[in-house]
Order: sequence, then structure tokens, then C-alpha cells
Amino acid sequence: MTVPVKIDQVDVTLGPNHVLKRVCLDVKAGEFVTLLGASGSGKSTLLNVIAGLQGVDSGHVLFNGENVEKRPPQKRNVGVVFQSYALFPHMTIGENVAFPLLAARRPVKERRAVAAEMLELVQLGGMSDRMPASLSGGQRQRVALARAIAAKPEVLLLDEPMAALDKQLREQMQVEIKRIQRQVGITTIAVTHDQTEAFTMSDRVAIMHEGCFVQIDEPEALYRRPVTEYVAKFLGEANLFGSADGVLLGRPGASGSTGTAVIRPEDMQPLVDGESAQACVEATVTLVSFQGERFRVEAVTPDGMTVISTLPGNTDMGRLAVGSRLRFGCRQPERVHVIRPEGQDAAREPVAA
Amino acid sequence: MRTAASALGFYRAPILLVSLLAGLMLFVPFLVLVATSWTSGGLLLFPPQGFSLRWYETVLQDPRWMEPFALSLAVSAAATLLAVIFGTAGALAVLRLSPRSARVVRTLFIVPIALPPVAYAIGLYGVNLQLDALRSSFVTLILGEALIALPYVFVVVSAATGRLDPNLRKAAVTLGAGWPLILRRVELPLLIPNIVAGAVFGFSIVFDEVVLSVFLLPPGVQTLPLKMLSASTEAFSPALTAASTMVSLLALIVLALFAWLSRAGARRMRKVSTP
Amino acid sequence: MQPTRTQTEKRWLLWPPLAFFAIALGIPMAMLLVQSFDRGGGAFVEMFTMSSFTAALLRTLVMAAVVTVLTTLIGAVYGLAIWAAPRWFSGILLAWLMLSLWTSIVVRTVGWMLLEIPRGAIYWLLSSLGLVEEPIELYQTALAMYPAMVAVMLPFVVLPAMTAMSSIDREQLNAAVIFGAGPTLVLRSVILPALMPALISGGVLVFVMSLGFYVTPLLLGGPANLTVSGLINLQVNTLNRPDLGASMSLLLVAATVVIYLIADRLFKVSEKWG
Amino acid sequence: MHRTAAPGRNRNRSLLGLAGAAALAIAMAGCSTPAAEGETSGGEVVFADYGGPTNESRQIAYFDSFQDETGTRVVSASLQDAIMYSMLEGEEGDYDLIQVSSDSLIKYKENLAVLPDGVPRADTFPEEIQDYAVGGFLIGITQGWLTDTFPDGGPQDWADFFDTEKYPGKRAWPGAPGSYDASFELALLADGVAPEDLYPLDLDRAVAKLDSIRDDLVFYESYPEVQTLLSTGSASIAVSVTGQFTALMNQGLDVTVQWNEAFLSPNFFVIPESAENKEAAYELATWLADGERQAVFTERTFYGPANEATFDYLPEDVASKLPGGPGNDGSLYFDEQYRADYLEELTSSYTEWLAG
Repeated sequence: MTVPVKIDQVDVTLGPNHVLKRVCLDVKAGEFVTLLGASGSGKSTLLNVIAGLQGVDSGHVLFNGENVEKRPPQKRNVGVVFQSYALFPHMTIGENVAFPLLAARRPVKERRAVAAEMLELVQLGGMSDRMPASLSGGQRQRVALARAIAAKPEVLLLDEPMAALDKQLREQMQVEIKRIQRQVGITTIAVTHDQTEAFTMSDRVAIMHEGCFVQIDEPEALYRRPVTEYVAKFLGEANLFGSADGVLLGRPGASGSTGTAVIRPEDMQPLVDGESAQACVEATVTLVSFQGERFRVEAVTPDGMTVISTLPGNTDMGRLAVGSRLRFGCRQPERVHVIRPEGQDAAREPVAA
Repeated sequence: MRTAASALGFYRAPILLVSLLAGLMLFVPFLVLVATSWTSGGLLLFPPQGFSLRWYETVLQDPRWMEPFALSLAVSAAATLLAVIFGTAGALAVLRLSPRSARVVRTLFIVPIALPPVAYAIGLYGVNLQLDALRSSFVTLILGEALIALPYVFVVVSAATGRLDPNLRKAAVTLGAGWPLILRRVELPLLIPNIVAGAVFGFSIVFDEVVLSVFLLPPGVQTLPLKMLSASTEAFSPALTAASTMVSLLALIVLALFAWLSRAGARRMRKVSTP
Repeated sequence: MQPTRTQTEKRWLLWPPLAFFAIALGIPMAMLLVQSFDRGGGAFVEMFTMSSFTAALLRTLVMAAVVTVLTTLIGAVYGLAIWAAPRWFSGILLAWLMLSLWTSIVVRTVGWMLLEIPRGAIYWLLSSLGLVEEPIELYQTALAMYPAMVAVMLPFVVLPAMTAMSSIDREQLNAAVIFGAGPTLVLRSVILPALMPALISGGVLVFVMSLGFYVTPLLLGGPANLTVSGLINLQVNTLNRPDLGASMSLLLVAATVVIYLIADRLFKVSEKWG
Repeated sequence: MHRTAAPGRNRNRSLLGLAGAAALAIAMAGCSTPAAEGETSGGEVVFADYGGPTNESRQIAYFDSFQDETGTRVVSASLQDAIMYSMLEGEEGDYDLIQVSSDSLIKYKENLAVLPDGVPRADTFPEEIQDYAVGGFLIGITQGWLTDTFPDGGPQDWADFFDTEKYPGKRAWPGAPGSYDASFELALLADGVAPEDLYPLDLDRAVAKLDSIRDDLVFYESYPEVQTLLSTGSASIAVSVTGQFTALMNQGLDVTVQWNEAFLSPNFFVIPESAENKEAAYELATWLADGERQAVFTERTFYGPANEATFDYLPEDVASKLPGGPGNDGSLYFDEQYRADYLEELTSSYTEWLAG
């Protein structure tokens, strides 16, 4: 069974720290939402609140419309994958996966069957008798995942699930987790500080900063239309131009308005002579680095502003040597996103709706 | 080991030398005792007069030695068991307390180590005097010995509870396990090596405890240390050192066997786990 | 963690041991108090007018202090040696420790006596080597008593010292050596800091436990080494003054516990053990 | 954490086993004294002495036959002074018969059972003791040495004992706190006090005399150490109960025991008024008073017998080695009344001197 989860005005103070400030979040049944934020943003605390490992000072947690914030973790019917996986080192893989069914006092036969089924699901079939210590990091994570969903929980919680894996494995597992989540169709809330991870796995991403949600949206929307400079900078690189910088030329509806223009590096292109574009600036190339599938170019305008541009890896870079002076600009006007100062922005969906 | 050796440099030789001398302090009296026990004469003497194992035979055939040995095993086992139960419970409880009360409780659990045996025995004896029913039982003796063994168990088990990964508990909780299940299936199994070590330590202390036995045993029975004490105050026979040698060697053999078994067990586990 | 849950856990994990303490420790201590007032409570005053008691008290404290210092120093070296010795040698050192832990203290004291008496095992060895002719004057001197007491207490320093040593990070050591730290610097900056807490808690323990010594100092050090425990035994067993024995016991218990608590406060002994 | 990965399955069973053992142990703790082998219907009597060979000898000389004939089991307890004193003071306790010295008997007379008529008395003991003394024996405290040590004859009296010039070597001496034995008496004798003028003891003078020899003493905490000290040659002379010398002789060593100025003191069993099995104790008292059985005990222990009649059953070479035996003249008796009255003073003076 899969249920919607609602976080309603949850407030948590730990010692002197106001960790969660009346946060709200709606997760639809079967949806995968990732809480993304720097360390200390409160995302892990919120995950603990949902799991029941952390009590709330005020506010509500609702599973399927039902208040659960007073329920102990045992009664919440959640599955959690911990950052360290927290596999029981003295139990076999099979025993680990069957543990939630043992806790639910299910008969041995069922326990075995479910453990086998779950291990099959995470592609560890036949490994049931191995000990956790003999597994690789990725295998351990699969076991942790299998254990978390073995008892068919209503909500799956993933706490930095990839932190202990190396890069390649991480990418593989991100896809893998997404696949399993789809297959099981379980409402999932993950926590991470890795943008790629959040984008790859999630239906929606919630950006947290200092105990508040800054923006909750689908990955692409977040990336294209950040509501604050913090979000813009947090999700990859961005060229941020204030209205005072005089670059917002020719953008429809921009005249007379204040705000910050956000142009992603891949939209900030070197222009050929005479070509017109949005947000044109003249800058001197200071650094060119080849990153495989793309080039990254850094340039500085005469008044000291840095411009970042990325170009496909197969571009002819003859023109772009360090020291050359060029014009940069955005060819597609719709790719210039303007962040309005607070109070002026009506178009964005309200934070923490 | 190489690092340890080289890091100490020129200090290593003197350190080993001093430890060797200190080790002699532990070992030489034992050697002397063993030597006296194989005498063929009847006096407890060093050097021994001739060689024979007659005193070993005497001890093994004499119920006056074997019965106290059996009683000591039973009393120490019972006391150690109580100490293990309460000591382990205490070590687990401390994990769940606020830091401040944890401090107080931890101190309380260790304080009995400082209890002067004579004073404690006299106090327990007072209890026996008040309650006739206790006087002819082993209740006060076992309770007292358990209290003496408790700090050892507590200390050794606490060392392991401190290393328990708190996430295991959290994981178990979110998987629906109540605390009794967590205790039984997660925490206790992980603590087993330390519980066993603590039990062995506590047992060794209690098994050699004599002062409480002096005051608290019912008439007509003796524990082994008490038998040894009375053997050394009434007649100095090589039976005393023969008995003591056998106990020490038995303990060593059991410990070695135990270590060997657990290592073999671990090896077998590894074999099973790695394809 | 959910506070409501831990309450039941505490009830089952904390209260049974506390109840056990109340019974096994509280009641006997109460009985000591009752016994000490057996003859009207004068015993508390009387014991301080007894020169034998005050002398024994002082003697016991000094003896415990000496044993503590010796045991801690030797135990530190022993623990270090187990850590740094070749495998076979540390195996022997450990076996000796276990052997001694599993030999009755009564019998061990007899062993020391057989060694130290004027024509005992030491004399036998030395005279076989032609080093001495006269019986040796060792038995019933301070020199005869301290090694035996140190040997009894040694495990209580060596065991925590071993634990502390095993917790030293090999990489930290490697780093120190690679950065050119000589043995002295390694000892001072890596090993001692790791060892110190263990030595302090072990030492405190040895001190309070040494306050209970009785037979060993009396037999090996001579009758002049009567300790408080010995005096208590005398009151109860020879003089038939259980009230005096009980009040001395109470004082000894109180002193031991207070010393332990102070040390605990100062050095956080229990935390290091727990 | 991973190193603790251990097999999980067997553990449950062994834990169960542990729990079972616990239950068993606690059940055992709850029940009383373990039942003896071959218990008979006739009840029991608890006999408190110091264990060891003496107790073994009693078992052979008296208890085995007593148990067979009467069906009453004799439980030998290891005597605990604290229990003894509380019973001597009239309180409840476990013991039916307690081994005591004469001074204790005198001190605690009013709480002791008087032997009923028909129980034979110990006729070698002083009159005032006889009504309470069960199964007594005479211990001697004196000096002894390996005969080889002094080829020209050893010390003849206590003055000789204190003469370290003439008789060199360490003297083994009682060193347990409170164990003053005959120490003050023999110091005073050595200092020239006549035996009949000993009491009341001049403690200052005795202590001064003891001080003069202190450096030549080697102290023992329990009597059997005497055997080791003498047989190794660590001490050349020992002051001790004579049983220790006998034990050395039994090991084939040639020991000279100086009976001249030896102190003799009766030890025996008393029945506290609060004893639970008094009738059985009286029965045992009669059994113990028999001369023939005492002879068996005496031959094994070389303690002096309580009955003159015992000598009829003893060979001459045994009799001559006994305290109070024929030819062992010159022995002295303590003033037990004085020692009972001044018990505390004597103990504390001696303890203080020891601790000095």
C-alpha cells in the first residue's frame, strides 16, 4: 500500500538550534521526493521526524491523512535506508532482510520466502546466507534497501543513500533505486546533498536551507527557474546578473523591473560578430578546461564580473584561447530567468504550500 | 606489530626487559608452588624432595578437596550469572539515560570494586544473623559474590555498548522491532563476546574470593579458597599447592580452548561468508 | 528517540540492577550501622582513641599509595610490552597474567613465602650459584611485601592499558614516524596520551582495592604491617568486638567510596571504564 | 563491529542453556545445606573446629563409629570466630559443639550448657572446667628445633631461648594479630621471674624483654608455617604448639621438643545454651570421653589426652611425646582465670607490640 505524506507546520528545536521552522511538505502517493540541502539545513532531522526517530515540538505528520507524529517508529510502517546501511553485522543477509517480518511475528516460512523475493528484487538472489561483512558497498546498500521494503511499508525513507559509494557505483545505484521504487510504487522521501543524485532519482526535489524549504519543484523547473539566488547557485553553476549590471537588455517585460537574471552556463554562449542575443557582455577568457563531454570557459568582463559558459565537447575551440576577448550572450530569450525580489514574484508557486 | 616495535625504538629493549622482570614476579611464585606440589615427601618445601604425583592423586581422590571445588564452581557460577544479568542490564540502561544520570549510575555500578571484602562480609553476616532462614543457605554468599563480580562484568560490557552503532537500533526500530526484540536479537548478540569476557573476569574474581566464604557459608561446607585457607592454617601439606596448580592449569586450559574455539568459529564463519 | 519508549526500557533494564544494589549493598551496609551501635554507639569514638587504629589507618593509606605507584608504573610498562613485543613474547606475558589471575591469592602468598624465607627458594638459587652463604634477610621486610602486592594488582592496570594501546591508530603512529618523530617524541606525543587515562583509572582502582589488603602484607611484610582490614578481623575474630569491627568497617567503606568518588570527579574514572 | 560477526544459530540454544543453569543455581541457592551422603534418620550435630588433620583424626577416632552406632550425623564446620562469639554470648547460631580454649570457657561460662550427670568428665583438667569440657585435649606451647641444629644440646629454658649468642639463628614466633599464646609468660620467665610469681603479668617488663629479641624473630601467621621455617632452616628454633613438632617428626625429621617450662593448656568443646541439638551433643560428649577412642585420636595428633585412662591404651614412645605425658616434667599451666579476665588487655598489648 502506498500513501500520501503530509508535513504540516513541523517545528523542531534541538538544544539551542531551531532546526526545523514550521516546514510544510506534500508528497503524493507513490511519489519520489528528495530533500536537498547543505549539511545543517535540517533535511536529516525532517527525515527522522517522518521516521519517528525524532519528536516534533509542534506541527503534524500525516500518513494518508492520519496524524502519526505521536506514533513510535515501530508503528509507523516506514522503511528506512541509513547512510551507513546499519545492517546487523551478526545476521546473514537473509536474516537482515527478514528482520521486519520477525518483528511483525510472521512465521518462519513467510520470512524466508519474502527475504528471497526481496533479494531477488535487488538482484542479490542466492546470497541469503552470506554475512554483511563479506559484501561490497553496493551490495550492502541493496540489502539495506531490500530490508527496508521487505515488510511492505507505506513510506520509504532514504538517508543519504549514496554517500558511502564511489562515483560510478553511485550513478548505477541511483538508476537502480529509481527502478525499484517505480516497481514497488512506494512513496519515497530521500535526503541528499548531491544535486545530480536528487535530480536523477526524484519526481520532485525540495531544497532546504536553514530549516526552511526554499523551493519545491520538479528537477528541471528547479534548475531553470530557481526562486532565489541560493537555489540558483546551489543547483550547479549559474551566471547571475543583477539589474544594475546592465545586461538585461531587450528582454520582454524586463524594462524598469528589478531582480537578478539567471543564465545557466550552457545558455551563455560566445557570440559571433554582430549576432544579437540576450544579456550580452564583453569578456576576456581567463580559463578553459576540458571536462569530457563539454568545455568550460571562464571569462572576466572589464568591470570584474565572471562569466561562465559551457560548450559541447566537440566544439572547435580555436577562437576561445585564453586571453581572447569575446562577446557572450544568451541566444534564447526564454532561457533568461529573472528572480524577482520578494513580494514582487507572483508567478512562482508559493514555497511550502 | 612492526609499527609498534619501530615506533618505540631504543625504548623497546628496556621496556621488554622490565616487563620480563615484572612477569617473573607473576610467574616465579607459581613455579615455586608447582615445584613444591610434586614432592614425594610430606612437607611443603622448596626445593621439593624427589618427584612424585602422589599429592595430585591425593587431592583428586579426596572428597575434602573435590567437594569444595564443586561447590566453588556452583557458587561462582550462580554469582557470575547474577552479575552478568544485572551488569549487562546496567550497561544497557546507561546507554539510555541522560548523560548526567548515566554518570551517577555508572559510578554506582563500579563502586563495589572498591568495597573492602572484610567490611562487606561483616555486613552480610549481620544480615544472616537477623534472618535465620538465610544462615543455612547460600543466598547471602551468592548475592555478595554477585555484587563483587558485577563491576567487572559491567566494565567489560560497557566497553562494548559504547561501541554499538546507534544506527542499528534506529534501523531496528523503524523496521518495527520493540525494545525486547532489539535487546534479544540485535544488542545482546553483538555484546556476547564482551559479556563472555566479563563473565570470565568476574568468575575468576569470585572463584578466588575467600573472605565472604569465611563468614557466610553454612556449616559443614567449604568453598575451594576457604578449603585452601584452612589447609594453610591447619597443616601445610603439598596437597594445597597440588590443588592450586590443578585449578590454575585447568583455568588456563579452559581459557585457551575457549580462545581456540572462538577463533576456529570465526574462521569457519569467514569460509562460509566468502564464496 | 521517543521518550515514551525508553521509560519501559529503563524500568526493565535499570530498576532490576538498582533493586539488586539496594538488597546486596544497602542492607549489609545498614546492618553494619546497626552492629556498630550495638554497644551504644561509643565504638565510633572509641576507635579514634585507639592508637592501633589510627596507626593502621595511616599505614594502610601509605601502603596503598606505594602499591598504586609501583603497580601503575610497572603495569604501564607491561602493557606497553604486550603491545610492542614479538607475538610469542606478548603471548607469554599474557599467559603469565592469566596464570596469576587464576591462582588463589592465599596460595600465591604461600608461594611468595616459600621464595622469601631466609632459606627459601631465592636463597636456594643464589647459594647454588655460590652468591650467598648466609640466609638472606628479605622475608618480612617492605621489599618482600610490595612485589607480592603489586603482582596481585597488576592485572587491574595492565588490562585497561592493553585496551588503550590497542586503540592507538596505527596510521597516526606511521605518520609520527614518517614525520621524523624519534621514539621519545612518539612516546610523549602519541603513546602516553593514549595510555594516561587508562593508567589513571587503573591506578585509582588499585588504590581503593589496596585499602582492603590484609594477609599478604602481614605474612610477607611482618606483623608490623597490620592494616585496617586486619584490625577489623582482629576486633571481630579475636577480641569479640563486632561493634568496633562494624564501625571500622563502615569507616573503611566510607573512606574507600569517598576516595573513589573524588577520583571519579577529578579523573572521570568511571567514564573511562564504562 | 564486523569482527563480532559470529554464528547466530547455536547461540540461542546456548543462551537457553545459560538460563537453565541460572534457574538451577538459584534454586540451589535457595535450599539449605546440601544433603549429606547416606543421611540417616537420627538427626545431626554440628561440630565446629579448625578442620585439617585434627578434624580428620576426630572423624576416624570418634565420628565414624558414632554415626554408625547412633545414626546421628556429625557435621564438621570450619569454626568461624564471629559465630562462635555470638553463641558464647547467648545468641543463636549454627554450632552445637564449639572448640574453645580455657580462658574463653571461663569468660563465657554462664551461656554454656552444663554436662548432665552420666556424661564422664575429663579428669586431667582443672575442676572448674570439667563440667563444661567435652572431648578435650591438652595442647602444649613450647620451643622445639631440628636436633641437628644444636649438636651439643639445645636451649634448656626460656632464658636460653633469648640467648642469641649461644643459640644463633632466627626464632619462629607467632605473628598473627592477637595471637599472644604464651609470649608474655615466657618473656618474663626468660627475664628471671619465677613461675609462681608470673601472675599478674608485668606487661611492660615482658614487652621490654620481647623487644630485646625482636630482630631475631621470624613471624608466622599460622602454625603450619613453623614446619616450613624449621625444615628449611630458615628458623633454628620455633615457639609453637607442640602439634607442629609432632607433624615434623611424622615426616621423619629429628625434632627436639623442650618440655621444660612448656605451657600446657586444655582445649575442648563446649555446648552453648543456644545450641539446637543439645541432646545429641551430650550423647557425642559421652562418646568422646572414652579413653580407648581418645587413644586413637592421641596417637594421630599427639595432643595430650583429657583422661588419665587414655594412657592405658598408648604405647610408651607415644606417651613420652605428649603434653602431660610421663617424663615430660617441668611443664607449667597458665592462670586461665587471669587470662580470661585480661583477654582484651593482653590481646591489644601484644598486637601493639607486634605492630610496633
